[in-house]
Amino acid sequence: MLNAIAFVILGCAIILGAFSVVTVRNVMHAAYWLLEVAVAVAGLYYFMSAEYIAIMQLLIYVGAVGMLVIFTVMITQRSQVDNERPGVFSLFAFIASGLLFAAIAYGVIKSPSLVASAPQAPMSLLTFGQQLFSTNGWVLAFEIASLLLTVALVAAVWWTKDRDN
Amino acid sequence: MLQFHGVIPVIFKGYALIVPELLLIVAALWSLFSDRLPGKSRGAAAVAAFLVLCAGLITAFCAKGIALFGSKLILTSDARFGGVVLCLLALVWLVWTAAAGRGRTAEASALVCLSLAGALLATQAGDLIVLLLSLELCSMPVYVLIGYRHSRAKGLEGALKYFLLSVLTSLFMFYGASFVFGLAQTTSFGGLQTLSGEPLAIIAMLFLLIGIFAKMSVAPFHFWAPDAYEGAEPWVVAFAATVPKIAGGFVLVRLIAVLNAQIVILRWPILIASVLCMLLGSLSALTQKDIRRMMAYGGVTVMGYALLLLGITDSQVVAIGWYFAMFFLATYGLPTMGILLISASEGGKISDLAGLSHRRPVAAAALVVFALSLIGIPPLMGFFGKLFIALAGIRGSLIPGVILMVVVSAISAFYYLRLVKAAFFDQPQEAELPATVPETALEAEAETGNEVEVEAATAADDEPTRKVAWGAELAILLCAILTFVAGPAAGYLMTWMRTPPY
Amino acid sequence: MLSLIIFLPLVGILLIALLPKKFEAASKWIALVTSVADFGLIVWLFTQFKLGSGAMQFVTKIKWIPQLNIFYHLGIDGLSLPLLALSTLLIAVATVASWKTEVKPRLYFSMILLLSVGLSGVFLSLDLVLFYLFWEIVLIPMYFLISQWGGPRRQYAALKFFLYTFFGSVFMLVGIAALFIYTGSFDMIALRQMTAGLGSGAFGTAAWWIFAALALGFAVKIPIWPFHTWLPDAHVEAPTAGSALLAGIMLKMGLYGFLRIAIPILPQAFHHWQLIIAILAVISIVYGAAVAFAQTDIKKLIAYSSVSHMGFAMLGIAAGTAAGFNGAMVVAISHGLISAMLFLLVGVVYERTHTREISKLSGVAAAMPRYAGLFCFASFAAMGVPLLSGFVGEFLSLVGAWGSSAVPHILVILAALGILLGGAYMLWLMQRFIFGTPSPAVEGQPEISVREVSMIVPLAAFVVAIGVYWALLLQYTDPIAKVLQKLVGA
Amino acid sequence: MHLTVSYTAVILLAAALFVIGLYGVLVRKSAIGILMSLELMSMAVMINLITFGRFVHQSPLNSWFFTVFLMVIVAAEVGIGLALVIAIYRNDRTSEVDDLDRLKG
Amino acid sequence: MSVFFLIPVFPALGFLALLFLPRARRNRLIALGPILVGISAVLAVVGFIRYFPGRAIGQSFANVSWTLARLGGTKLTLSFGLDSLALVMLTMVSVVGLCVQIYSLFYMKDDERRGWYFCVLLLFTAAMLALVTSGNLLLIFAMWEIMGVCSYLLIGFWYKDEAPRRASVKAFLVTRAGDLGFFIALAAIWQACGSFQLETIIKAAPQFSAATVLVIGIGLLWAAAGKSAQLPLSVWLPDAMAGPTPASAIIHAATMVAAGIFVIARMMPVISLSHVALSIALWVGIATAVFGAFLACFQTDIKRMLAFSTISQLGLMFAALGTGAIDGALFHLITHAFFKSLLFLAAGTIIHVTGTQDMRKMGGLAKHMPIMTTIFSIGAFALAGIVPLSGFFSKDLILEEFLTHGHPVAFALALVMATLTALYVVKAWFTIFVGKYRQEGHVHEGTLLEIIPTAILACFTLLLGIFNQGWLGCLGFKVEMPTMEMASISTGVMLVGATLGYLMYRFHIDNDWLAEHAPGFLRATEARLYTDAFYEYVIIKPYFGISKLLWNIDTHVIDGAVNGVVALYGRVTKVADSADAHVIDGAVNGVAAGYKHLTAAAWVADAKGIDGAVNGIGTGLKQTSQIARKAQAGRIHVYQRAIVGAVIVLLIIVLFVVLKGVA
Repeated sequence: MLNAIAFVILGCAIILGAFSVVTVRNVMHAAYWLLEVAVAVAGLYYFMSAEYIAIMQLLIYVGAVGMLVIFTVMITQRSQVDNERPGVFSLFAFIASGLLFAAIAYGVIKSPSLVASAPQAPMSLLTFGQQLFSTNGWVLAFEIASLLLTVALVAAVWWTKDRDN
Repeated sequence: MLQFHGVIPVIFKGYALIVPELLLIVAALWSLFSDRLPGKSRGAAAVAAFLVLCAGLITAFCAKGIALFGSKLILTSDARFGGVVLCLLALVWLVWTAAAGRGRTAEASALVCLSLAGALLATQAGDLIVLLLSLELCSMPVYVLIGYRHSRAKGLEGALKYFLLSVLTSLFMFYGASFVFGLAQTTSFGGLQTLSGEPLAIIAMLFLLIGIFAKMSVAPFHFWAPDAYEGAEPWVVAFAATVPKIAGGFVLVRLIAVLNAQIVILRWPILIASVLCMLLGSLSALTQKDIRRMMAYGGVTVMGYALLLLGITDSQVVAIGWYFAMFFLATYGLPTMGILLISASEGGKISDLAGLSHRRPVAAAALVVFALSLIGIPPLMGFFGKLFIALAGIRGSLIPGVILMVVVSAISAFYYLRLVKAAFFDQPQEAELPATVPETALEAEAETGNEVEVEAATAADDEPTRKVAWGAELAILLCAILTFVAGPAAGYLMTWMRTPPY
Repeated sequence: MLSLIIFLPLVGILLIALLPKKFEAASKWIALVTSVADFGLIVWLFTQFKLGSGAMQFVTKIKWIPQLNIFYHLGIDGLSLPLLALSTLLIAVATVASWKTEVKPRLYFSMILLLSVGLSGVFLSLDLVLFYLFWEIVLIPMYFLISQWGGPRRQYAALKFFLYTFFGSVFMLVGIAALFIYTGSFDMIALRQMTAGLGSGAFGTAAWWIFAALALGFAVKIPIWPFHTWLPDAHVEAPTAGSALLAGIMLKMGLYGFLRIAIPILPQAFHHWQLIIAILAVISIVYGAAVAFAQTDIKKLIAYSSVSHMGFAMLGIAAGTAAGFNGAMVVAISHGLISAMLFLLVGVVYERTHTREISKLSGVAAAMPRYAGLFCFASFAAMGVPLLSGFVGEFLSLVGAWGSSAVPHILVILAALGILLGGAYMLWLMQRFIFGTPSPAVEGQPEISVREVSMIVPLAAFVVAIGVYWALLLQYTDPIAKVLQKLVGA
Repeated sequence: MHLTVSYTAVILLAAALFVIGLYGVLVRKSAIGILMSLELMSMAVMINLITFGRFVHQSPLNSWFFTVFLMVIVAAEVGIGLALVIAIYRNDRTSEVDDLDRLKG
Repeated sequence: MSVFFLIPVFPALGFLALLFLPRARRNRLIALGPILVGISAVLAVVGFIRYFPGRAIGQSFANVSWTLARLGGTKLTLSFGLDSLALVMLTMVSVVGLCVQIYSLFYMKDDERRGWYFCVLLLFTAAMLALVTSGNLLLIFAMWEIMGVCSYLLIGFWYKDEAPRRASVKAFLVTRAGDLGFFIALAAIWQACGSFQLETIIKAAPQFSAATVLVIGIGLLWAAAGKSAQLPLSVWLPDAMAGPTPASAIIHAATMVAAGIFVIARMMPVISLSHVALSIALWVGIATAVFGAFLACFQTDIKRMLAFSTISQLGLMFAALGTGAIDGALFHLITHAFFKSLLFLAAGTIIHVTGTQDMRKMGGLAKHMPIMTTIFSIGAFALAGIVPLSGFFSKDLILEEFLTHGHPVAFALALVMATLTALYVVKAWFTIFVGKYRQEGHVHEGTLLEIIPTAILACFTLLLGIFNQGWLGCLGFKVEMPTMEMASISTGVMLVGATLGYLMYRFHIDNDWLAEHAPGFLRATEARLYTDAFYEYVIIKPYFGISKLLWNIDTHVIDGAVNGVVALYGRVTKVADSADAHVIDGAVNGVAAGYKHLTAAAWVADAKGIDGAVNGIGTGLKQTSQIARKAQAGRIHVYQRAIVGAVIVLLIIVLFVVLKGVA
């Protein structure tokens, strides 16, 4: 059951973090804030009794994605000045996002079918694993995911090779 | 309604019906490791072509109305038709690359095979997650292909633009998908039909639609296409402009068929998108000087025609509209690929085509067939596509749309015929014309083998190669023949797709 | 069998395409052999053809696009058989006529064979979409023939020809689509019962403008008076063989359209339009004859004479009586033969003197007596002298028109005046062109060669045969005329 | 579960996160900045999924799968994106998006 | 099928035989002509003797018919029928034809295209013979027009010089103008009784409606007027003299011009049903008779004089038909055929000998060519109507018919015509044969080939005169001797004319005299009372103008209008001549599936209309296309904003639709 207080703290962390990722001038600081948001989200998952997902979140977002981003920022950081370039505040973007949020919020609040269901039985990771690899389950998706990652691998290798005839 | 209820959920122990995808994976792997394997990168493309051919044949003959993987993959007859068309396109592309590919094309053929696998899965997907995954698998390789010559700044810039915009729209799609998943409580298409018409569901479906529109480069979301294609090389664009778009098209039709009940409200965005497509696409293409950009806008216009049909709500005609849209999307692929493959060895600009009829008469003849088919001159399939759209449109009370289509196709005649005009009637600028250019395919045969001048891809823009291998001519000829034959065979193809009678 | 007739020339085109550049000259032999073979098939067809029955024969019906019930539906009857024979004969004659083309002969002869495919397709198809498909196919080779091998202003003429017929065919497509919407079928024969079944009411008013749309498409092709301005330019600028084919057979596609599609399918609508068509026809006759009189270029004169002769055919159709329909069909065939002969003969002189200005040519009889003889024969046939086919067509059309209740007698008298005016410009042409003292351009020109005579003789033979023994043609067209008359119920 | 309404709050939180990410994409000038904003948007989607799985559906199983596979997709995209940025950087020494406007018209 | 139906076949075979031969061999075989016509002449005479007692006109001894085709179910048959009228005409035509053929052997012996001349002459004879025996109106019309073509070819035989060319065109067009009437009559007959057989038409005639009968009557009269050179359409005959004289002899004296009268006679049972038609025939006939005779008096050219005399004689026959009785007209037709062809052939010899056609240059020929003079005199006096000769009897019969059918005015005018005829005959006779020869050079007698045919014709003229009762009476002709007072009136009138003629000759009251005393009058006669002028300025000149006007309309107005419609914009903006513009022009022309290369000058100059129009569309599209391309600014941010903007807009639309509940 969700503990209200935990939700409030984590919510603020996420919103604050996201806001600063977007607005802070120095890209490196933005990366740090991104890590912070990722951790907060992982916490949120934990509280929604999705421990496994929380761990995956930490692994992927903080471990892989975060590190990669920081790594790339360091490589492409030509000079301190570049990072300091002032982020421009665009009115259009703000209004557009606001409208979008309003539309989604309206939809969520008005929707009748999003009613809370009965309390769920605790789900064991075993069924998740079995389902993942049963032919009726998600093995196909798993294979496609693997192909996706191969493509990413090929792309990364190809673009970073020096000789390219 | 697509025959979902009619599908026999055969629990298929074996993997027979996803063998095509497996073959493609094998082809990709072969190309990746082709340095050590015989025939280097060109051999890889040839092997890939052979495997794609087998995949195409398998999909053509054995996939019939079967649900696999717990109905995650539903192989209806129209998905089968889409699969065959996509395999054909990839086959032509691979044969051309095998024959005339310049520089290191191993990675390119690998990526193409993977992208094709993604496309096949997407058209057969019966589950939301599988759909999203396959769409991503289909479009990711294309980011790389666009930026294939990473020494060319324009290529990378195109790739970046394509990447960012495509990821943005995919995220919209994911967000929409999450809500749809939330409301329908299941990810399988069968379950999605229970979606209610409440505002949240509509918004979610709209986001889903926007994602797919971006994949199909439909008008308001097509901005990436012209820049991306201009950055890339024509032979890459040949693939990028056809397979992912057609896969997106088939997915869109399948989604609309699934969400048929609620789609009535979404009819408006579809029609608006269709009108925007037709206007923006044709007008921008009119004054283009680069063939790739022109084909990009051409593609946008074609999507506009197809969307017109999907906007029909008159219950009696709506099912037929889907099948006609699918048929039309399939028919537009071959000519576009043909034109781009021809321009691949001539240089991207229209002016580079000058005097083609003297240098490569076979290619020139093929160009005429492609152009006439895209315009819609009777004997070729473009005409039948447009005829179906006209008839279905009139029947589905979309007469203003049909009139716009006729006007736009008249405008499209302008820029497609400019290619023919350049090929037949303009004199090439530079006086010297290599005498050795084979006059007819037969004489080319007499040339010694198909030695290809391997030319280091210099930083300069892709200047035309003088010596065109017979293999490339053969690929283009194959493409032209398919376009020519598909016209009269329209009826057979439609029955093969099990289109409901009128 | 019928598909073989249509697609045999495609084999020829394939052979020509595979010819290497060195053997380019052989392409004309291939074209000749294919077209003669095609004509042979038609002759065989004549022997197998059952006379007297108005029904379709040798029908082949294969499902093509079942979703829209479009069928690959071919059939032949008394109306299309003579026209088909005429088209294959003219294609063969055109091949012989263009024996000396040096510029891109392979493309030239494949275009002629493609034209033959289109024409046979038009005359044999019984499915509206198939008919429209072949109708458009015919447009492309003719455009290339004019724009590639034509005279000085060929681009403009070719463009005008394309745009006129293109717009005409767009209207026709609208008509066909509308018919489909109301009846759900494209089959010409089935449509006759369907439209009859629908009767008046909603379909009545719609039938009125559907007929107008179809008629406009055909009128541009015939050509009837206000839509004819493309004809003189196209004729003058087309190469000899091209204009012989254009006048010889392509104008008949419009007539065929009326007799096969517009009238039998929409007879009630035809009643509304009967008088207007008759008026336009008579205007075409008199207008064509008058303007021909003022021409200085022989080909333009003959072109305008075609407008006038086609006016007779349209008058026959507008009459709606059996004699009228017979007359229209006979005029179609006889004008095809006669105008092809005239154009080929003008081509002979043009090849020698490279000018068609009447002022520069005179006294041909002195220089080339045999040529003059043939030209006089052709001119007399054009004037409608009895014992030649021209007279049969015009006579039947006029007799038919007089007997029809829809056509006022004053119009028929005006049309008869057209015959006189026809005689006037032909004689005026003969007087200046054939007789008189030889002009410098004509002086010492070689006599007409055997090849050129071999072109004219078959046509002349048919002209005399039809002129003397009317039943040669009427036995085929009369059953059709009877059926049409019953349908129209004039 | 006293805060029954609370899960919609989580959905709204996710929506806010999504919208902020979108704002970031539009505002940020450097390619990496945009990528980071895209990450935010993907996190929003995942929060959405998990919340539905937890509170609306009978069993959270499907949502977990959905989330896992989404993570894979996002990871792949980040991989490609950063490789692209680095490649562009090696060519032009810049990763500022606004300088890349050679292709137009 | 009796052998007599072969009569027209022999000359036709001759025509076909000569037609396909090259010129040299054809010139050698000209003897074929007289032989074949001779055979048919013999057959005709045998036929005449065999069926001598004969039956009334219309009952045919033998006929053969065959179906030409089926027309809307009803059978279209053609047929040949031999009745007494046909027999008489057969003999007349074949005998005259034979004489002309023999004469032509001499006349054309040194012309290098004589083969072609005989070929056409054979065709003409065949056509006339077929027309005479045909029992079907359609076949008659076919032969009718074939003869028109032959007359065109023969008149225009010497095509090198201007006069024959113009005359042949004029002759053919005027006769074809007449044929229109025949066309309309045929159409009316087909509508009325669905067949062209003479028997069925005549049987069904009473049931015809008054309008149909009127149309048929006027149609046939108009056709006959064209063929037999009656007044409105008589202009072509005088000019037709430009052709070779023997051709004129048979065509413009005996047969073709007689065909008109023959057809009216054949169709008399139908025409007589409408009194309007009969009265038209009467008055047109009488007017033409007087007109012809009057003009003949002032002709200096011998052939032209004979031409006008033919016109007046035909006018007389036409008037005779106008009374409703065909016997007088037919009898006069036959006698006229003989003596007029005789006169023409003799005139041919005279012209050949003297080398000129102008009578004023001749004179005193009697002394040099006694035989020809006697032959010519027989013909001339028969024409004038002197007692023992056939001309007198046939003219008297017609005069009686006028009286018996109560046409006194016509009778009086006929007498005037008779006097004028006698006047110009005697005047001509004296100028040619009496006095001294006004030219130098020697005048010799006609050769044998000239004398035999003319002698035969002279015998027939005499024979018909003397034995007309016995010979014609039996063949269904009601012919009786002229009453005494009729004979005396006509002889009296003839004598008056003769003396006047002699006086004019004696005191040289000829054209020169007229020049001083009555120049206006002279000009009028020379201009043939302005009939030619009438056609020239009222019909031909305006027609030239109209056709030029229509052609201008065609090229500028209709074409311009059509191009105008294609041009969406009214005024065409001058297209900026940038490379793009050429691309657009190329593209726009490209719409016509490929287009050699922009031949700018010639093409633009000519096609202001269509080119301007199409450029108009081109400019419009180009400008919109520029705007569309602006959207593609190239920077990513613009694209992203565009996408998000699009999403927002679509969202708003969809929500708006959902809220309003509009499906």
